[in-house]
This record gives sequence, structure tokens and C-alpha cells, in this order.
Amino acid sequence: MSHASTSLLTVDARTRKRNAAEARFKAYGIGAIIVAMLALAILLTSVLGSGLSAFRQTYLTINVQLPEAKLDKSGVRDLAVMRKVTTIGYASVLRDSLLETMADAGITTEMSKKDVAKLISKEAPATVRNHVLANPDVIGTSMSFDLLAEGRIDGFFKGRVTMESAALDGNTSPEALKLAEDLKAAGLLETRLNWDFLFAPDASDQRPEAAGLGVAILGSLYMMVVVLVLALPIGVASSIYLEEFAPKNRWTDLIEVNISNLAAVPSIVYGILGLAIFINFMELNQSSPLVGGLVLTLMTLPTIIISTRASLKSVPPSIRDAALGVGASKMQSVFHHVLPLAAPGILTGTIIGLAQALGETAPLLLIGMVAFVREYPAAYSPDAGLFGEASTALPVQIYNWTQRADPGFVERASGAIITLLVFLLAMNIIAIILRRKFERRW
Amino acid sequence: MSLSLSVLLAIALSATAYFMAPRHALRFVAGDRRKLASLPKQYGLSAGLSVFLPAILIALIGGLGGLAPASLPYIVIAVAAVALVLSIWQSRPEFIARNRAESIITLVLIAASGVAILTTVGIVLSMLFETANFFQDYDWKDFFFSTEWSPNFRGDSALGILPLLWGTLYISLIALAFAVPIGLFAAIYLSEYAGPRLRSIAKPAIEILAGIPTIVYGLFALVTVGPFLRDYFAVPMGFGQSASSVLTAGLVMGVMLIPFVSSLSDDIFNAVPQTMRDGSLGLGATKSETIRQVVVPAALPGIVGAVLLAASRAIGETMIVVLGAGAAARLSLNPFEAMTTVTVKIVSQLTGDTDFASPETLVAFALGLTLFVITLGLNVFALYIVRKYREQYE
Amino acid sequence: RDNVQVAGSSTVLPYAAIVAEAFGENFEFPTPVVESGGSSAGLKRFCEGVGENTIDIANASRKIKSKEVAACAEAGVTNIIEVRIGYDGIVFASDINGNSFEFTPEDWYKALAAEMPKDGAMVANTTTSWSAVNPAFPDQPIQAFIPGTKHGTREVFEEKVILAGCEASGAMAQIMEINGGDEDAAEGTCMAIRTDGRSVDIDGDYTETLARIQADDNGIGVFGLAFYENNTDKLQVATMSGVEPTTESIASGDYPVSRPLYFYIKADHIGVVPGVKEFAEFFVSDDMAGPDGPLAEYGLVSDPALADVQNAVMNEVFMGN
Amino acid sequence: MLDSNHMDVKMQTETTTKISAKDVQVHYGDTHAIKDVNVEIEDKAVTAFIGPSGCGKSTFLRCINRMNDTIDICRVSGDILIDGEDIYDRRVDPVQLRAKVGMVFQKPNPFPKSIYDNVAYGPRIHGLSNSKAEMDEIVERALRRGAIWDEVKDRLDAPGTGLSGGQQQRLCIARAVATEPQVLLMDEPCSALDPIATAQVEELIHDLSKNYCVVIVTHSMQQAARVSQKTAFFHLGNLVEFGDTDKIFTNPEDPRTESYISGRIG
Amino acid sequence: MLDSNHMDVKMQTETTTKISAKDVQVHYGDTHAIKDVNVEIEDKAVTAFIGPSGCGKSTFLRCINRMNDTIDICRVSGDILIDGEDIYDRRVDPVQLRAKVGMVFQKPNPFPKSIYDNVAYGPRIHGLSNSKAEMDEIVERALRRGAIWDEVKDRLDAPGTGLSGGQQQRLCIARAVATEPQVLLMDEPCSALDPIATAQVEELIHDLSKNYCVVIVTHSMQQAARVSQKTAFFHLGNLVEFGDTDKIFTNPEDPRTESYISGRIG
Ligand SMILES: Nc1ncnc2c1ncn2[C@@H]1O[C@H](COP(=O)(O)OP(=O)(O)OP(=O)(O)O)[C@@H](O)[C@H]1O
Ligand SMILES: Nc1ncnc2c1ncn2[C@@H]1O[C@H](COP(=O)(O)OP(=O)(O)OP(=O)(O)O)[C@@H](O)[C@H]1O
Ligand SMILES: [Mg+2]
Ligand SMILES: [Mg+2]
Repeated sequence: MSHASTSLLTVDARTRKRNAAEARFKAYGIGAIIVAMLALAILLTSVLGSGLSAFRQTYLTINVQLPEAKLDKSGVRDLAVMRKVTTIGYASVLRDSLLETMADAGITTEMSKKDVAKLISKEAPATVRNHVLANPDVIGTSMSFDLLAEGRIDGFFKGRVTMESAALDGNTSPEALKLAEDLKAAGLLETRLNWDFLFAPDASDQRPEAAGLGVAILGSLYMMVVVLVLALPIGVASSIYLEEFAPKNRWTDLIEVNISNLAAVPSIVYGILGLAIFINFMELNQSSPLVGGLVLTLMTLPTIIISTRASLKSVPPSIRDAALGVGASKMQSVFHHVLPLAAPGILTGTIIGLAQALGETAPLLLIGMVAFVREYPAAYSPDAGLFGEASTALPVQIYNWTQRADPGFVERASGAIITLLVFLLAMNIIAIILRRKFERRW
Repeated sequence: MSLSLSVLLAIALSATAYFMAPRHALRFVAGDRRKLASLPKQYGLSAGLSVFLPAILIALIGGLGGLAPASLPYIVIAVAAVALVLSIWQSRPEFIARNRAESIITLVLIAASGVAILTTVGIVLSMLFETANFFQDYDWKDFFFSTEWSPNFRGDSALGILPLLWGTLYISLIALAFAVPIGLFAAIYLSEYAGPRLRSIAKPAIEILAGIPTIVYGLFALVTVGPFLRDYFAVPMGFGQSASSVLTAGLVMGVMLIPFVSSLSDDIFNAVPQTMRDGSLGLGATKSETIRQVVVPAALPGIVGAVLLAASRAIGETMIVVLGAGAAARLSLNPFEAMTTVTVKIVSQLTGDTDFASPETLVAFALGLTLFVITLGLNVFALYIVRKYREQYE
Repeated sequence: RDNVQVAGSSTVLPYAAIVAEAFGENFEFPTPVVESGGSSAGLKRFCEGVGENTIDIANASRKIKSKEVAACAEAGVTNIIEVRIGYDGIVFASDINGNSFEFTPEDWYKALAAEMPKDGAMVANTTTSWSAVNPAFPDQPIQAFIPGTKHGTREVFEEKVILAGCEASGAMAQIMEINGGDEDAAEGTCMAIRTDGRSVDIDGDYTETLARIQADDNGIGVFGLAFYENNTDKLQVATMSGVEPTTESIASGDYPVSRPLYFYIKADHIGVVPGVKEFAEFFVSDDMAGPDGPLAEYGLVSDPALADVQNAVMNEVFMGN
Repeated sequence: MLDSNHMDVKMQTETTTKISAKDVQVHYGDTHAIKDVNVEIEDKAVTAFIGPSGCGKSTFLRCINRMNDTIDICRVSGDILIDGEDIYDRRVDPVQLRAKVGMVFQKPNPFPKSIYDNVAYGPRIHGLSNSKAEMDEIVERALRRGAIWDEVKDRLDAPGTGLSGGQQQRLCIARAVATEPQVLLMDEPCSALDPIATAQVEELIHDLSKNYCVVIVTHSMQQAARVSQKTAFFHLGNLVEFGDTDKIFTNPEDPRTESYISGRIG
Repeated sequence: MLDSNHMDVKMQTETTTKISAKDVQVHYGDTHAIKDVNVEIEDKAVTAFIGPSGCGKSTFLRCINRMNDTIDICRVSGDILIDGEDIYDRRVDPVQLRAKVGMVFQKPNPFPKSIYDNVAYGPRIHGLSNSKAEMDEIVERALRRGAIWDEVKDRLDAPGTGLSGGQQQRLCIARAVATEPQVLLMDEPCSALDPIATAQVEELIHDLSKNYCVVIVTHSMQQAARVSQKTAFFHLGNLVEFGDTDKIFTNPEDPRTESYISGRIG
């Protein structure tokens, strides 16, 4: 034969060719990993680059005078009366206080009072108002507040806004930025860590600096609880039935094809379905994480089923035989032996399915979760039941923020994406660890 | 009493049954579990399930559609209580609890598969009526055979599905042509070549790609990939000026799909018994020959599953297509041209500003149903392929 | 349910969100939930019926259609209050570093029409440069980013710009000559937009248009006024027929391209869901929707007839009455 | 030593029928693997199945505890009665059947679990022990009977798949006897064993046959002669001859049996 | 017939060393499976490895074509030379080595492919045929040598995994010889075979040994005596004794060999 007398130390021509093919093949593998990792690196850097700054925020420290004349004309501290003073009233209080604080610090500017007041976020009056309503005693005193600076000012300290761009910008001016710098020099303005980004609710289009992810994180959390509790067991259960127990006939073929087909149904169609079944027929609350979770469960099921069935299929029959042979029932052989061996694939399906469920916006459009929501949903309420109060979700928040006109929301959206990825990793970490534990060769 | 409270109570009762039943049975045999017909925990399981399931079923059925009578919670509890007594009474040594437990579990498993069926029925029904409404206003021949898609607000829209189908097919094919080889090779490398360290890092890392919100991919396509392809390929090669193109969307979507193929295939490769590889290596095959000719064919059903999943995602994706390929429906072979997909149009027609009873909006349902039927056909084909080429190891 | 639920047009969403936020801050009611999803989906949900699990208010960037009113009535939603909150200006803007333009509708017609009449026959539009459209323009390739056919803006663009340009340029008359005087068909022909890639439909939102312009310096895009005003450092706006788009010029009607924005109240929910009427009143109050209010500041063109609207809301005047 | 034992057993000739097969046919798709087999297998005795490779021994063995149910393309017809009950009756629960009829497969197939768990699995699902200590005892006893205890006693936690071929085979034997089945089917239980281990397993078979019904498949005539009281000779799917082992080996009736036996080597 | 052949072989005593092992140690994790083995295996001869189950025969066999590389926890030290070349040298390509040193595994492991493809697999990857016809010939020849041609010639397209245990074993033998390796390692090649098939495989081994070096693991002393010229006795990982088969079986030096041999049964 061709290789009859060749030395092992020298590689013959054919082997060389095959080894070259081997090296190529391996290189393709490495290449594939590199492509994937590179894509990941690029995407992550771009997200991190533009999003990390969302976790820092610029604050103004203003010594706010809280004059009784303006905030409680009656002087009796009756809350019902005090409420009549709206945030518009508080805004003028803040303006005056800022001017005074500036004067105290010896900072002067050419700008009009109205423009100076624009340095303060539109969120600030509400902050102060809430504080005053909660502590009516403070009226008549002066107290120091750390208030959000307006978005462009914040952007200036994060490098998003420059003097040149401000000159063209209708919403700020170089003078304002100059003033902000002076305030910073005087210690009245500071850019620091911003936990509110994670805990505050969304804010309207005029207040990018105040917008937070609190409601969205809560909503996503609730939905993922629903999805995890329903999709994984239902998905695994139906795969087990179809793969192990169901008779193999046309019907089960039909079901099999049908489930793969469900995976290809555009996610918005699940929204249509959810609207029809859960909201119109079952009369669950719209915009609620429960409905969202149910819709996402239906959407995730095919992914979990397909991957579970694929891994159940790949368990060698000899393992089943061994269990049946010692008198285990089919059920026992599946749950004791086959399922643990199929676990890595099931967990992969879960990881991918949850990733999809966590990042999906389209089906939520039709069930009212793509929304502006400022009230934190409770996990349970007597009216709304479990997860029944209106909320949004992380992808929805991202989607909304990327649509907003104010460029300040670009940073927020990227920050939200970072949060979503962290959320995803945190959610999957158990699955990833479990999967490593179950991985074995035989 | 509220329904949820009664369900909680029913759960508590079934937990009681779970703990009581084995004890009751053991009492007859003086605590010697070997004399029981089934394992003690199977008595528990059987009893617990017999209590829980009827109660929850009644609660669910009664609670659906808000037709719950005020007495429903009490009925639920009564049923649970009766089942509790019965199931504990039934727990005698000669009672084969395993069979009971297993038949209940089988029912649960069947019910679980029923969810998928009901979902399908629901999807078809929820689209069928509106589709019928659409075809009352719009000629089905134009819908299926017209090559023009241009809805407008004046009511004389052209709503031909062909350009959308073509776009769907084209973009998905490009995405799969990118993702399947890369995903497969990544899976092969991870499961067959890589050490455990690299594997334990790279696999979850690649899975992140599936979790990045599609808007990020979309913007990446729009801002980076699109102009790059235009400036370095399309324009020099004379393929046009468009920054958004089928190729852009396809490639970027391909990146997103990599983990769908790689992770699942990797798990399946891992499940192929080592003796298969040994058999091949022992004949002097190289690792790559072993993989290509033994491991991959043996893992074929799983791979097809993974690819189907990826294809499904490709068909269902909107954001990347909108930002990467544009929104223009077009029938063209040029991969550097803007096109769009069925799914994108479903979303945009549903979320647009057109009159909700007009064909322009209703067409979304017809599109959805048509897509459903077409993908069904593709899946039948995939099943056939798997059946034909499946290699079942022992 | 104790919070007001609003759904509908994504154009109205920012305004509704601003109002909802202020409403939540200053009233004892919880902040209303404002969903987006398009005028069509919003009205559809609105017309699903009366009851706790239907929405209270639908935002729309167009007037409700009669077919929709009929569908509403069929589902029991008969008492609808129509509220016009103001106008949305539609502007043309390009990259801040690029050439500046002073457009007329005619220019847009000539640049984007699919076919134009020439010597008694319709010929495909092959213009590739703005200078070919109007010698006053620089020699810049035509690349327009216009709203996709799902957007209400597209309708306005087609009617108030393209069709107007078609008529102004005399093309309309020529087309009618060619097709034998069929006015409807001629209008359709006028408004058919070329599909050779010179004009790109944007199915997304204005941020997408902005991103496309930033990726392509020659691009000229259609934006809402509010969006432009928040991005004046990146975009330069073009004048239309010599008028620069501002809230004032639009309110006065000098700037021709704008559309009204509405919301619709389900009157049957007033008194059932707490805060519906208060929210609506607050929305159209001078503090909010007035010319100096935050909505105008954000870019809404305040309705000159706001007082009438306020009255209609206060007195719960139903549509059709 | 063995011989004297054999004498004992062969004394008590009058035995009852444990398994009886009537007109059993097995098809794998188009392959007709078992043709019209009729046989009566005695209780408290060892029956050996011999015959050339591929003649259907394993197939028939797998019919007896309905393991063939797991092969999609396999169809079984005819009746197999155990203790007079048709095991293919619809009311028969194959699980209970298999608990009663244990099996050692031709190819060792340990679970990818620890050695201990491999053996403990059966007793555990059948509830044969009340405590951990009892289970330890059961496992040790089974491993001892499987003649593998000494080799694995220090590594009961090591995976069963990491054993040598012969060790795996003995592990599977231990696993099967741990559940104390009434009928034990062993498909070439000693094929990978050295003579000493073989002797130990044969000893086990002999022990078991005092109380139970044991059926083994073997290629070694010597082994069949040593351990079995009855022998069945299969050929091309047919049961050619069935009878007392002595008779089959010394005085076969069928020429096919004759020629198979005489073709034996060493 | 066989005996006369054996005579032929034993005449040509002066043979060359094909494989030589020096101080080979193998560990599976903490298990020390092979201890300090030194052995010289002759070319154009059959060497038998015998020893109790679990003593390390398979392990040592797998070292010779580096199949142990595929077991993560397995570490091999010492030198193994084939034709004087260290196969654990970094320059040696295990692929080329394994093409030269074929292997039949203890557990039959047919590919989940058709019988034809199972056999054609090796020749195909080594490019041993130029045409379909040639390949058909190779496959038929290999199946004939594996003594299974008659049983499968009508179903070459059926999957190899659907064969009986013994058929699978012979299929794997056919698969291994189809690539014409210079050294053939066979781990209990006849364990699942009936006497006639065993004889045919032994015939094959004998044939092969005329040109190639054959190493077999067997539990049957008779088989070792019949087919091998040299025998190595392993015990607890040690190579206790190595020498002419005649000598080992008639006059072993080591008491352990002695007791193992004498413990033999039938
Ligand atoms: N993959 C493995 N992991 C751990 N230990 C192993 C592995 N394979 C074999 N061993 C151990 O190494 C020792 C030698 O095993 P080997 O397979 O070489 O025995 P053998 O002589 O072939 O026995 P048999 O005749 O039973 O096949 C045994 O104690 C065995 O348990
Ligand atoms: N799963 C299967 N699919 C198709 N044919 C099969 C299958 N299993 C066995 N056969 C065929 O049925 C016949 C009998 O096989 P069986 O396994 O019963 O033989 P056996 O007597 O056990 O042989 P051996 O001694 O080689 O194990 C053989 O021709 C075999 O090829
Ligand atoms: Mg067999
Ligand atoms: Mg071995």
C-alpha cells in the first residue's frame, strides 16, 4: 500500500494534504470564533462607550429659599391648599434661589434670568415640591438641595455637548456652558455616580437627565419570572411528551412541524394573539407584566421545545435501554437519565429563549406595554392581582428612548442596553453554571 | 374569598396530601417501605397531584373569560379537600401509586404539548377573520401575484406580497449563509478542539450576541456596515448607491444568529458518544474528517433544529431589516439594493397611521397568515430532510 | 383601574408624556400610562369597547375616519370627544455641514416624482442632481429620506408638497392632458414617488432619518419640527417657499406643511376611571398647550383656537354633535 | 466443586415452566429475525441459548422482557407467557414485567453515573431499602455477586463509564442482580471476562438458578454445558432444537445442531 | 488445517521487532493503569495479551496507536517505538500512525451509517480506491475477510447499528482490515462470536500475520495458544511475563502466570 514503508517521522504527501485540510478546518473554527468574538467586542464597545456615562449625572447644589408667601399663602400648612401650588410655582422659586446662590458665590453672567433658570432640570421643581409636601415644616426656611442639572449641561461635562455645538443648539448656549463651568469651579455643580438611573421611573422627552429604568427593570423582572415559571416547564414537558411518549404518527409529525413553525411566527403576531386572548377574552389588565409574560412565554416556547427535543434526540438509546432493563418505567428513565443528559441543550434553549424574551419589543406593542409609565408596578395588588399593574420593560424603554428627539436619550438608551445585558447575564448565570455541571461525554 | 387565595389553599392542601399519603401507606406496613407497591414518594406525588390538578383546572377554566361565579373559590377548595381525603384513603400498600402518578404526569405532559397546539389555533384564528375582511376589500389575485407593493393613504394601494416574500427570502438566506457556517464552525471548534477554559468563556460570550437588543444591531448596520459596504463594494463595483441593502441587513442579522447555531449545535456535538469518534480516529481519520463524516451526520437532527431556529429568527426580525435594508419593497437580484421583508411590513402596517379598518392595515393579517403557511411548508421540508438523512447511533 | 390609559400615535406620544408627567406631579391622580403604537392601533384599541380593560384616550396624528367611527359605534363606543391639541410642523433638513437649501414644492416634485410628463408622454424621472432640478441649487446628488407609507406624515408630504408642486409646475395639467382629464388618476400619478433609491422610505422614526443623514452627507430628510428643534446642532433646516419653519410661522399658516394632532376621549369613561376629564382639561390648558407652555417649547405648534378646544373638553361635546 | 453442584440441581428434575413462548415471530422492518419459535423455559434452572452470530438469540431474549418495544421497527407476534400470563397482553405493564425479568445486555451499557449509583439505581426505584446503610449493603452484595467488588470498592464514586470492558460487563451484571429479579436474562454475560471472573459469574448463575429462572446466551459450548440444564439452539431465526443440555451436546437430533456443535473449537 | 499452518509460521523464527515499548506508564487521573511496561513485539507474527479483566490490556493496546490521546485524563509516559521511531515524538502525526496501526475496539462501535459506508470509510479517507467499482471490491473483500459478507451482502445499505452484536464486531473487524494497516490491534475480536465465526476470524488473523504485525487481546487461553506466537501476561498493570506462547502456557516462569493459566476453565 502507499504508506507501506514510510517513516512515521516524515509525513507523506497524502497525509500532508489531509493535514493541511485539517489545519484549514481548524482555522475555520478559530476564524468563526474570532468573527463572533470580534463582532461581540465591537458591539459591546460601542454600547459601553456611549452608555456608561448614563450611570453618572450632573447635579447642582442650590440653597433653596422656601418662602411662605409663594408656597403656602394661607400659612396654615393645609396640604390640600399647598398642593394648589404647582411645579410651575416651584420652578420660579428655584430660579430665584439659583440666582441668589450664584450671587453668594460671586458668579456673574450676561444671560437672562430665564435662561439661567434653564440650567436646572425640569425635574427639579417636582423634587422640591414633593419634599415640601412631605415636610411642610420646611416652608419659610432655606435648605440645600442637590438638583439635577439640565441635560445639555450634563452632556457638556460628559463631552457630548461642546461649545461649538452649543452655539448652534437652540436649547443651550455657550454662555450657559460657561456659567456651568463657573458653577463647577465654585463647587456648586458636580458630576457623580447616578443610581437614580437604575431606580427612577421614566421621564418625559424634556427631561432626559431624569429618565431612569426603575419601572422597566421591575416590569422586565416580573415578566421574566412569569416566563421562567411557565415557559421552561411547559416547554420541557411538551418536548418530553412529543419525543419520548407520543406515538410516532402523522399527528405527531404535524405537531412537530407546527412547533417549529411557531418559532418562525413574527413576534408581533404573538402580540395580536395576546391582545385577543389575554386582554379581550380573559380580561387581564392591559400593559401588565402578567400579560406580557404570558405572551413572551408563548413566544419562547418553540425555542425551548426545539432545543430540548434536539437534545433529547441526541441521547443514545442504550442509556434508555439500560434504565428500562432494570425495571424503570419510561417516565423514570426519562427523568432520571435522559433529561440530565439532555440538560445542556435544554439550558441552552432556555438561555437563548430568555435572551429573546428579554429583548423583545414588538409583541409588547399590541398589549400596551410600549408605553410611558411613571408609577412603579406592585408585584401584587388586590385589584390587579399578581403582576397586574401597568409597567414597561427594558427593551421597550430602549426602543422609546432611541426614538426621542433629545440627543440626551441616546446615552440613556445605551445605558439601558448595558443594564439589559447585565440583567441577561445575571439571569443566565445559573443556567450557564448548571449547564457546565451537566456537560459530560460518554 | 378571592380566587388566588383559594388556589393558594389548594396548593397547601396538595402539599398536605404529598406529605400525608406516604405516611398513611407506611402505617399499614409498620414503616417498612419495601412492602409498599411503590416508593413512598410516589404515593406522595400521586396524592399531591390528584389534589392539585383538579383544583387548579377548575380554577383555570372557571377563571377564564371572567365567567367565574362568586362561589368558584369555594368549589375549588371543596374539590381539593375531597380529593385530599380520597387520595389519602387510597394510599394503601397494594395501591400502585407510581402508575397513578405517571398517568397524571403523562396527562400534564400532553396538556403541555397542547399549549403549542392551542397557540397555533389561536394564531390562525386571530388572523383569519381580519384576513377574510382584507380579502373582501382587496383582490386576492393582486395580493398573491402582484409584484408591486406600495400602500398609500388614498385607498388605491398596490399590496402585492411577492416583493416582500422575495426580500424575506433573500435577507434570510444571506443571514443564514453567514450564520450557519460560522455558527457551525464555532460549535465544532468549541466542542471538538477547544479546551474547557476557552469553552466555558467563549460559549456564554457568544450567547450574549443573541441577547443584544436588535436595535443595537440595527444601528450598527445603519451607521457602520451599510456605508462601509456602499463605499467599498457597491460603488466601486457599480452596484448602486444605496447605504441600506439586503447584504447589510443579512450580514448583521447573521451576526445575531451565530449563537442560535453555535450553542445548540455545540451541545448536540457533545452528546455524540466518544466511541463514534474513536472508531473513526482509530481508522486513521483526521479530526476534521471525523467531525465532517461522523460527528456532524450523527448530530444532524439537532443541527437542523438549530438552523431552523436561526431561520425562524431571521424571518421574524424587524429592527435590523428596517435599519439595515430599508423599507422599500423591491424585486431585485442586486444584494446592494434596499429591500424589505414581510415581517417588517406586518409591523409597520399594524403600527402605522392608516385607518384601522382599511386594507392597508388589514393586509398585515393576510401577510402574517401567508407567511405562516409558507414557513409551514419549509418546516415540512426540513422534517423530511431530517428523516431522510438521520443517522441514529446506539 | 385608577390610572388613565392613553394609546396611539407616536407623534403625539412626547406631548402626551410631558402632560402626563406634569399631571402626575401636580394632581392627586396617578400618572397616566401613555402607550405608543401608531394612530391606527390606538384607535383600534379605543374602539374595542367600553370598560375597564379598554383605553380611555386615543392619540392620533390624523382625524378619526368615518369607518373607524362606525366600528367604534358597533362596539358601543358612541360618545367620543374629539380634541385637537395643536399642529405638527413638517420640515426639511439636511446635515449642518452640508449645503443649505431654499425649497419650493415644485423642486420636490421634480426631484422625487416617479414619472413626469414630457412632450405629451410620461417618462421616468432620471434626475440625479439637485442642480438639474433647480439651477439655483448646488450640484448635489438627490438623496431624500422621506417617511414610509405607514406614517401619517407621508400623506401630508405627498399632498402638501408633492401634489402642490405638481400643480404649481403645471405638470398636473399636462398629465390630465395625457390621461384624458381624469383628475383622480392624475393626482395619483403626481404623488407616485420614484423607487430607484433616490428617495428612501423611512419606516422607523426621525432618529433613523437623522442617523441616515449623518451617514450620508448628501441626504435631505423630512422631520417633525419638534425633532428638528432638539437637534439644531446637527441639522440645518430648509425654507419652504421662502418661509422658515417655526412655531409662529406654522401657527400663522405661512409655512405650508403641517398637520393637526388630536386625541379622542371615551366619554363613557369620564367618572368611571378617575382623572380622565382632569387629564384632558390639563392637557389643553394654557399652562400646557398654550403658546408659552412646555408643549410649545418642545415643538408643538399651539392651536390658535385653543380656547374653543378647552370649552369643548369642559362641556364634553361629543363628536358629530 | 462446580460439578458436584450440578449434580444437585440435575437431581430435582420435576420443575415448573416459567416462561413459555408460542409461535413467536419477530420482524425488524422487512427482516424476519425470529421465525415461529415455541419453547418452554423452566423455573429454577438455567437455560442456555446458543447459535451462530446473528441467528436471533438476543432478539428472542429481548422479547421475554419486552425490551423490543423500544425498537421502533421491531414487531413481535405470538404469545409469550410468564407464569401463565401473556406478557404482551394489553393489561400487562411492561415496567412491572421488567422489574420481574431483569436483563444484562450484550453490550455493557453502564449509566454515565458513579459505580455506586449504577448499582443502587434499581433498588432505589423499586424501594428495596429503607436506609442508606441498607442500600450500601445491597450495593456491596450486588457488586460482590458480580465479582467486581474488590476492583471497585475504593472507587465507588468514580463513573461507571471509566471502567474497563470486562469491569463494565460485571458492573452491569451486578446492576441487574441488585433488584433481585425472578427471571434473569443474560446476553453473553462472560464475553469480555477472563476465566476467573467467568468462573465467578458462572457460580453466580448457578446460585441464582436455585431460586430463579436464568436464561443466558453464550457462544461458548463449554459454558453452556457447564451452567445450563436446558439448551436451545437457534439457527437463522429458527429454534432448531431445545432440550436437556446433556442431550443436545452429546446426542443432538437435528443435523444442524450436530454440525454446529462439532464445528466447535477447543 | 489450522495446525499445519501454525507450523509454517513457527518455522520462520528469526523475525524483526516491530513495536518496542520502554518503561511505559499510564495514568488515568490518579489510577496507575500501566506500570513500567517493557516489551518487544515482533513483526509478521501474532502477539496475544492476556490477563485478568481490568489489568490494563486495552489500555496498553490503545497506547500503541495513541488512541489514549482522546481520553482527557489519560497520561502516558515512556517510549513506544514502531520500526524504531518513537510514536510519541512530537513530529509524529497520530493520524499517519493510526493509518499504519489499525484497531478493533473492545466494544463494537459501528458508525451510524450504512454497512457499506462503514467499511468504505477508511479506504475513502486514505484514498485507496479510484472508482466506485474498486471501492465495491475493497468493501466486499474486507467483509469477506471479516467473515460477515454472506450475512450482509443483501443489505449493504442497512445501517451498521442495526446488526446483531457479533455482526457488529465482525463489521468492525472488516472496517479495520479494509485500510490494510501494517499493525493491527484487536481488542477481544472474537468475544461475541460463535465458534465458526471465531475460526474464520482466527484464520484471518493468521493470514494477516504473514505480512503484518498483529496484536490481539483475548480472554481465551485456547485462542491465544491457537493463534499467537508470543504471549504477554498482564496483571494489575504490570507486564508479568512475556515470551513464546508455547513457553508461557506450558512452562510459565512467574507464579502469577502459572496460577492464572491453571485457573483456566475448559
Ligand atoms: N477511561 C478511564 N478512566 C479511568 N479509568 C480507566 C479508564 N479506562 C480504564 N480505566 C481503568 O484502568 C484499568 C485498566 O483498564 P483496561 O481497560 O486497560 O483493562 P483491560 O485489561 O482491558 O480489562 P478488560 O479485560 O476488562 O477489558 C482498570 O482498572 C480500569 O478501571
Ligand atoms: N435493530 C435492528 N434493526 C434491524 N435488524 C436487526 C436489529 N437488531 C438485530 N437485527 C437483525 O436481526 C437478526 C438477529 O439479531 P440478533 O441480535 O438477535 O442476533 P444474535 O443471535 O444475538 O447474534 P449475536 O450473537 O451476533 O449477538 C440479525 O440478522 C440482525 O442483523
Ligand atoms: Mg446478540
Ligand atoms: Mg479491555
